[in-house]
Amino acid sequence: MELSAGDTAWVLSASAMVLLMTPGLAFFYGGMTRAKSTLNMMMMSFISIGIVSVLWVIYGYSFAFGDSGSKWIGAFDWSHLGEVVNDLTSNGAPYPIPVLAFAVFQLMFAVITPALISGSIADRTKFVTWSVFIAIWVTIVYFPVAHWVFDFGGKDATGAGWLAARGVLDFAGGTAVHINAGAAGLALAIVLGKRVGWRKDPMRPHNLPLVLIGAGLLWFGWFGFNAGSALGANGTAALAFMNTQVATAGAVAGWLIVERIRDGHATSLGAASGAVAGLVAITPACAFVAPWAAVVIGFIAGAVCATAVALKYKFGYDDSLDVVGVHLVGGIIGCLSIGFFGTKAVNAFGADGLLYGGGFTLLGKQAIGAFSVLAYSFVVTLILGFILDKTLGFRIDRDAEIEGIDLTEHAETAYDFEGRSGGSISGALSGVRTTEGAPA
Amino acid sequence: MELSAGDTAWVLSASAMVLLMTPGLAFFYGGMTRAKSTLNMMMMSFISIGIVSVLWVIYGYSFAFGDSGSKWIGAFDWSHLGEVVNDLTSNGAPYPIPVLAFAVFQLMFAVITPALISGSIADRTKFVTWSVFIAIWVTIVYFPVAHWVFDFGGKDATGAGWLAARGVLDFAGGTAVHINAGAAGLALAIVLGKRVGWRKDPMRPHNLPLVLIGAGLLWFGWFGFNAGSALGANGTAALAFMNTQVATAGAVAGWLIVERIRDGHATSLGAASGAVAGLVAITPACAFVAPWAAVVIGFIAGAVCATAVALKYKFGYDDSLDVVGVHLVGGIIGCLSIGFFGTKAVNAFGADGLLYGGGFTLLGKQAIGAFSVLAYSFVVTLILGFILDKTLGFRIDRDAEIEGIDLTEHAETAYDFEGRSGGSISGALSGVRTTEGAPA
Amino acid sequence: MELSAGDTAWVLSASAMVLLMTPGLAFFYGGMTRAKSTLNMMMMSFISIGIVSVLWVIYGYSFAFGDSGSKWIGAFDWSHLGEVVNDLTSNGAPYPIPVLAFAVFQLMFAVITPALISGSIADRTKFVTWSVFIAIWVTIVYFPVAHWVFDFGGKDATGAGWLAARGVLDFAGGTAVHINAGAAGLALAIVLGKRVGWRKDPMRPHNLPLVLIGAGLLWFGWFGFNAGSALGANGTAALAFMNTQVATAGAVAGWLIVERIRDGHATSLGAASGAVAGLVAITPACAFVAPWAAVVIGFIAGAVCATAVALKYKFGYDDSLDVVGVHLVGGIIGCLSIGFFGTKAVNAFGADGLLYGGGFTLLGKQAIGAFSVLAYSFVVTLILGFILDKTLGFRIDRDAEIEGIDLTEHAETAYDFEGRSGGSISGALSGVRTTEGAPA
Amino acid sequence: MKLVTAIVKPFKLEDVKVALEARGIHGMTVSEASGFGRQRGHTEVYRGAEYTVDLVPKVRIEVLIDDEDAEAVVDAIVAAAQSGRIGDGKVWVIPVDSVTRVRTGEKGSAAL
Amino acid sequence: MKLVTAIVKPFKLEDVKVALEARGIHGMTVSEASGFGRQRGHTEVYRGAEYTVDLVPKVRIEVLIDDEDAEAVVDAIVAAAQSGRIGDGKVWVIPVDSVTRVRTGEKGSAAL
Amino acid sequence: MKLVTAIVKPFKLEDVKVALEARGIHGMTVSEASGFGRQRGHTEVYRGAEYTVDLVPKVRIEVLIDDEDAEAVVDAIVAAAQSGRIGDGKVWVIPVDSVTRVRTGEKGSAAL
Ligand SMILES: Nc1ncnc2c1ncn2[C@@H]1O[C@H](COP(=O)(O)OP(=O)(O)O)[C@@H](O)[C@H]1O
Ligand SMILES: Nc1ncnc2c1ncn2[C@@H]1O[C@H](COP(=O)(O)OP(=O)(O)O)[C@@H](O)[C@H]1O
Ligand SMILES: Nc1ncnc2c1ncn2[C@@H]1O[C@H](COP(=O)(O)OP(=O)(O)O)[C@@H](O)[C@H]1O
Repeated sequence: MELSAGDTAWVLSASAMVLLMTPGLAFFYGGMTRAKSTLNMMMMSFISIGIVSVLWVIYGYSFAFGDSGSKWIGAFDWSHLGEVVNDLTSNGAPYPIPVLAFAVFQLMFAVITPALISGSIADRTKFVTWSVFIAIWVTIVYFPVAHWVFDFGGKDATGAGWLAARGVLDFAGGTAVHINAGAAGLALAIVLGKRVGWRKDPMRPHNLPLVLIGAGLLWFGWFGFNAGSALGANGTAALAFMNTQVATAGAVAGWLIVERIRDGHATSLGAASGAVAGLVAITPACAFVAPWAAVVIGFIAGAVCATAVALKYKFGYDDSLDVVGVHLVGGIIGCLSIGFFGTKAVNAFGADGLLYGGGFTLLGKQAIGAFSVLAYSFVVTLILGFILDKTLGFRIDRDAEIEGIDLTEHAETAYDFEGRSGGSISGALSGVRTTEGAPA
Repeated sequence: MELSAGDTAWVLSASAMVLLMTPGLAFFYGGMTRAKSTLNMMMMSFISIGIVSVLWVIYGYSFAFGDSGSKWIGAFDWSHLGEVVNDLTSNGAPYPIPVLAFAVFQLMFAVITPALISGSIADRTKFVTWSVFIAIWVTIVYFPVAHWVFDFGGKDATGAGWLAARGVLDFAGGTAVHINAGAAGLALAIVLGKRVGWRKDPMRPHNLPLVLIGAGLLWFGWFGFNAGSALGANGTAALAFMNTQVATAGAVAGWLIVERIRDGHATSLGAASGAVAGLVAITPACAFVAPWAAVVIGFIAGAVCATAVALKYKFGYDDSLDVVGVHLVGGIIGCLSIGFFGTKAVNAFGADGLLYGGGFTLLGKQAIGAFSVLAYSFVVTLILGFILDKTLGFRIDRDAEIEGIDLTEHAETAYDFEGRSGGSISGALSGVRTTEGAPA
Repeated sequence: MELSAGDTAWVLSASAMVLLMTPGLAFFYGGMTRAKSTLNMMMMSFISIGIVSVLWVIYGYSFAFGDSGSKWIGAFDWSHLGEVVNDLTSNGAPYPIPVLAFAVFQLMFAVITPALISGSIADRTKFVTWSVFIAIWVTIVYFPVAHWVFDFGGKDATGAGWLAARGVLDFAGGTAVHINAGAAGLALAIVLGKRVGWRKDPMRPHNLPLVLIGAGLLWFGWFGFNAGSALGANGTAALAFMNTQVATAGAVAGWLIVERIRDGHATSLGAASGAVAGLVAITPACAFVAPWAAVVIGFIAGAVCATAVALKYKFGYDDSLDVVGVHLVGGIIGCLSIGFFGTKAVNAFGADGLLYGGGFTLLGKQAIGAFSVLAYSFVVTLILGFILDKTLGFRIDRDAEIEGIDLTEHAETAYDFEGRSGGSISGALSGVRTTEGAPA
Repeated sequence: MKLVTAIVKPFKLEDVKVALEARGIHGMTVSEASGFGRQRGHTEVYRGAEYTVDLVPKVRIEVLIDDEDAEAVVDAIVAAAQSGRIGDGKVWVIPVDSVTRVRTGEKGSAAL
Repeated sequence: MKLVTAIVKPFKLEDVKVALEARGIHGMTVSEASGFGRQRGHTEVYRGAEYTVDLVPKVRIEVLIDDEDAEAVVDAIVAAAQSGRIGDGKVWVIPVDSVTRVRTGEKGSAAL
Repeated sequence: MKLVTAIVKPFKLEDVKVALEARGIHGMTVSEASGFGRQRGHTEVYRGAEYTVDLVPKVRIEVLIDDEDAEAVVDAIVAAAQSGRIGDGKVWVIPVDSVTRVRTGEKGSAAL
């Protein structure tokens, strides 16, 4: 197959956009915490980029997409990313793009998934343990699940993932990314327990413009995530793009209408949250449904997630930034929605859902996809979480939590506006660690 | 026509970039308000994405680009966005890109135009009325005007918009977007009246870094807006891209030099404002003039707009964030500039202006384009505004305005830095609306 | 050669991404200063976009890439950017893209390089002098050096730059951009001298979320910088993209590990700084080494730069935001690393380094490239800096520095959170400069 | 010497300043404060969780003044800051032993 | 009349407020402050440069009160704000000449 | 007991702190304030609209101290904070009825 520069251009652009989602997520989450823990929140995302990218080169890509012949996992060897580049136009079959373009696009998915989890355990997580957690979690949860869902068997179509082979439709990662992260987030919220002062102290977002910056970048990057998953610049990509936009719009409307009716006010946090809920829900469905259906799916996701974020108060787990209410619930809505709205009319590689005369077959497959990933991720994460908690310790101590995790884990504070004009009351330089010399 | 993956890749990338402009605008505007109304300001942009995208699927695309045979408006039916996707490579004739790619690119224009208006009525607008306003305004103003300017008649070249058919040159929306929004902004500023304390209280930007974040994202996204309007990755796009960059640079210089001479200081708000003024002015002209002319157009726009922002003090309307001074004035400068600097030498589809021996013909057409859109938008918006004011009420009450619209319309405040380290004096959790349970 | 829409699409996308790097840098730097000088810091970047873009149209492009037959500099004439657009598909030989696409891509490099320098002279630089400095510096330093490194001689391969002709490998600008800016930064830090209170007053970053926003945008844009330097959407671009991602990840890990061991804490400033160090180091090498080597190069750059930022305390120059420690040191590491890890196995246009049996030849060339640019830039900048200091004055006076440069140079302050809800204690409107009228 | 401290609504600060200047008082120190009293605070809602903020923003104004002027200053502040709505604030007077101007070391009335 | 000023740890503010309300005191003024004392501050590190911040965040609470209630108020605050750890803060009492309610011009106890 | 309150320029805080520590005083409370007085404020310009900010940033330092040390403390602060420029600030002394340490309930000098 000859290399298509057009397809490659789009996949490269899309990859860059997806990379930006992880910082975007850091801002979205970071603005939602209290001012004393915003840096830690953002660091949980940034370190994911660091760790997962390195593992990807070593064995991650191979675990997920290596030719193993197995439907459970790719190859257990090193990623060969040093070799596959030999042929500069070596294609990621069956797509006419360089295999490294495919590998880097997929890497961005592997990076953001653990970052998504971090929202459920804000303000209280030991940074070192979190780093170790990411490394193990992507290895035993994300890489295999990505194989299940995203590996269609390569050139010879053997070794496709079991969900992909079964015909579960998940265009851009509703299962592998969102349900996966949401279920893991629930597990960790249980392992770490509630924050000091939960349901008593004000834990309101400290910087809503930062939340909106994050939401804006996420929305932008998500076009790469969803439309980029076409792995080419074609009609499927355009469909995925349009659906991403209009589902998200529908979800903003859905969330705000619920808020307006229930609370009397439509909020900016609601708009941002609705957008993310819509983006999550349309992710698996974006290339399998018509635009009008995308609006409906988005609207439902917005309205349902606006309500689902209260589940934590009912069941008593402190999912601090609503990873469950948004990503798990939104991901399930999206996966199942294909069972209703899916239609071959818009995508020959899709399938007909309930509304298009396809009966319950597709819905059944989608349910299997959603709940098997949910169950696997939840159980494995719960066990891993408990083990790390007993060994390294997963939670900082109470005093540190009250003083603020930014200070105790990172020796930083996010803001110093005191020196706005003129002097400052913010301390003095007392030493330079990087050199022997004391300050002059 | 066969699908071009390269052209499609560029239009998809450009569409994502244009989407990002609306959050960018939200930050640009949001940083310029006082801290107590920044969320409302940003919400006025975010809700535009929500409402316009949904309408686009239902009838918006059809109103603007439907095959009606009319030069005033597209078809009065539903947008068929569920059908046009059937053929995955269905092309938006005469461009070798999927029609959905064209539809989503144009959607982003429809989204940002009403958002631009919001700057003129900062700090005092009822959010529900604003939402209703957007829905009606895009329907009776934006969709028709987009048809006038951007519809070249499709496959059979019938039903081109009357301005397009007349040879008015507007590459990326100087009329349909900027003059349109600027005129509407003026009308609404008149309808809503002045803010409490105008010309007395300090109404300075509360967060200039946020303004610059917005300006940076706008600049970035505008390459999609302008160069994407080539609807392909070709020499025209490259010309539009270069002109966008250098006109904007010229405008930054123009604005700052005026400030430096007049006020003694070049400001960061001036740099950001100059950039936007330059981007506005080059928008219609970007593919019709040579790069040296783009610098000149940008410089003029920067210098003139730096002065025009004071018109409101002279005429006594509170155009809070200078939608008139920047978008209306900048848009007019840009449209007319083509009458001077336009040349077929750079674009065979363009026309020669005064400086290239084209006489006054082109300038005349450009003036017709600019002022007909100005007049239509101003009059219709004024009437619509007054009707909404008498029925739903368009302005919040005086006390709410003083206390801050974020609190009264959205039940939120933008920042809470008090919990920077240690405790906080910012209240207590008093209830959870989403569930029956009171806090523990 | 026929125009490739796919390659053009990628170069246009990449150009937009690189433009965004300069605002990104503004935020990265702006967040690191004290609150009283953040606007000035950001303005130093924004004005670079303004000035350099205008000069590029007039003579910059010609100086760097004009057909002169000289290996030292391009043509001494005007840039013809008004003429080269005549043929809309006129190609930038030997690449099948419009020459304006090449010209605008290269412009973005010229814009960011002087902006990088500004970090070394934070809080104390006269804005007018800085503007003059940029104009002269790009003319006598950047444009020639870009010719040395990036000009491969055009259609007829005559007049290639002397470093390019010598086989110095610098894929995306380790020498021309980073070493160049780093050396100039060192020179200016010496010219301007230390800030009032250096090594005594707290000069901590006032807004770390802003620093991270900057780092995120830089990372995103850098994919355009590095992978865009392939000037096409192909396997080389994909390799450069992958290497950019994994080297940066490695550098984040490297910096944080050093911090953790040395200071006991991994910091968010460290993560952001590590990312930038990794991006700098991989810039010259990104298309010449295998991904595993990219990880190693990144890791080394992160760890070494984390230590190198202390050099200033040892040698006593106030390189305020570590342009030397990050860009100069990182750039040198990157350039030399090709001498070790370079391999034709990944890129036929590359060369084999020490580890691939190439011996010391390549390493020698790389050293020549790195140190000749370093020396030229340092010496010329030092002389230019001293001349400007003696004539225009390069530094604001002591009182202005203490009061805050934002106020004294730009008549602005970055933040006003006082009006958060209810009133404000932040002054009154006292006049409108743009009109005769006093406030009502 | 007396220290007059006033807690007033933030948007009244400008009026108080003008009123004091009209009485020939050209020095004061201002800071931000939050008040708790009869005036109700407000409610914010984030993702359905309702927060009650019962502290309302106030401005604190402090004026050092000669004993004989204290009452007049209090009256001037009260007149300027009054809106008649709950939450207008309080003004109180405290005896001061001594005042020194840092710049010159002057004491007493001369230091004002 | 007395002015009771308390410097306490920020997270104790809510407890103090509750304690005062329990004693029938429904007015107070709160502001942010930083304390320097026995309680150690903290260290921050930016690119290897170590900053010592020896001021720790505190909240200042001011309550105007009738003379006879002053002692009881002090005791109530101390009881509520005490954590037993260094840095719990100080409470002091100052004599006040007069208090005026801005809204009504009422003076003395009636102004509280 | 006395309460010494000083309004000084922010960049003098460190010097004052050092001067007080040199006199064996290890406790104080600091907060942000804005001053209005002889020292002129500054002008900001946004899109040609000129704002006069006549409040200048200051730092307020409060020190509780035994009666006999008050004067010396005032002198120490004045010496440390003096730059000789307009706007150096004021220091004043107020009588205090009682001081209590929250942690222990100790009163009087023992509470300092
Ligand atoms: N006992 C008090 N001690 C100190 N400050 C008080 C006291 N009571 C009220 N205040 C301050 O005065 C402000 C106004 O008081 P409030 O009771 O709300 O209204 P009003 O004074 O109009 O009756 C409060 O916000 C608070 O800052
Ligand atoms: N002499 C003083 N004058 C004014 N405030 C003081 C004084 N000493 C302590 N403080 C305040 O009281 C707080 C607690 O004092 P500290 O010595 O740390 O602990 P403790 O009161 O438990 O002994 C300080 O942070 C400071 O705000
Ligand atoms: N009468 C006053 N009451 C309270 N604070 C005052 C008074 N006069 C001045 N100040 C404070 O002292 C500061 C310095 O006063 P200013 O008149 O500017 O200079 P100087 O004290 O050097 O004559 C002011 O900014 C203000 O904070």
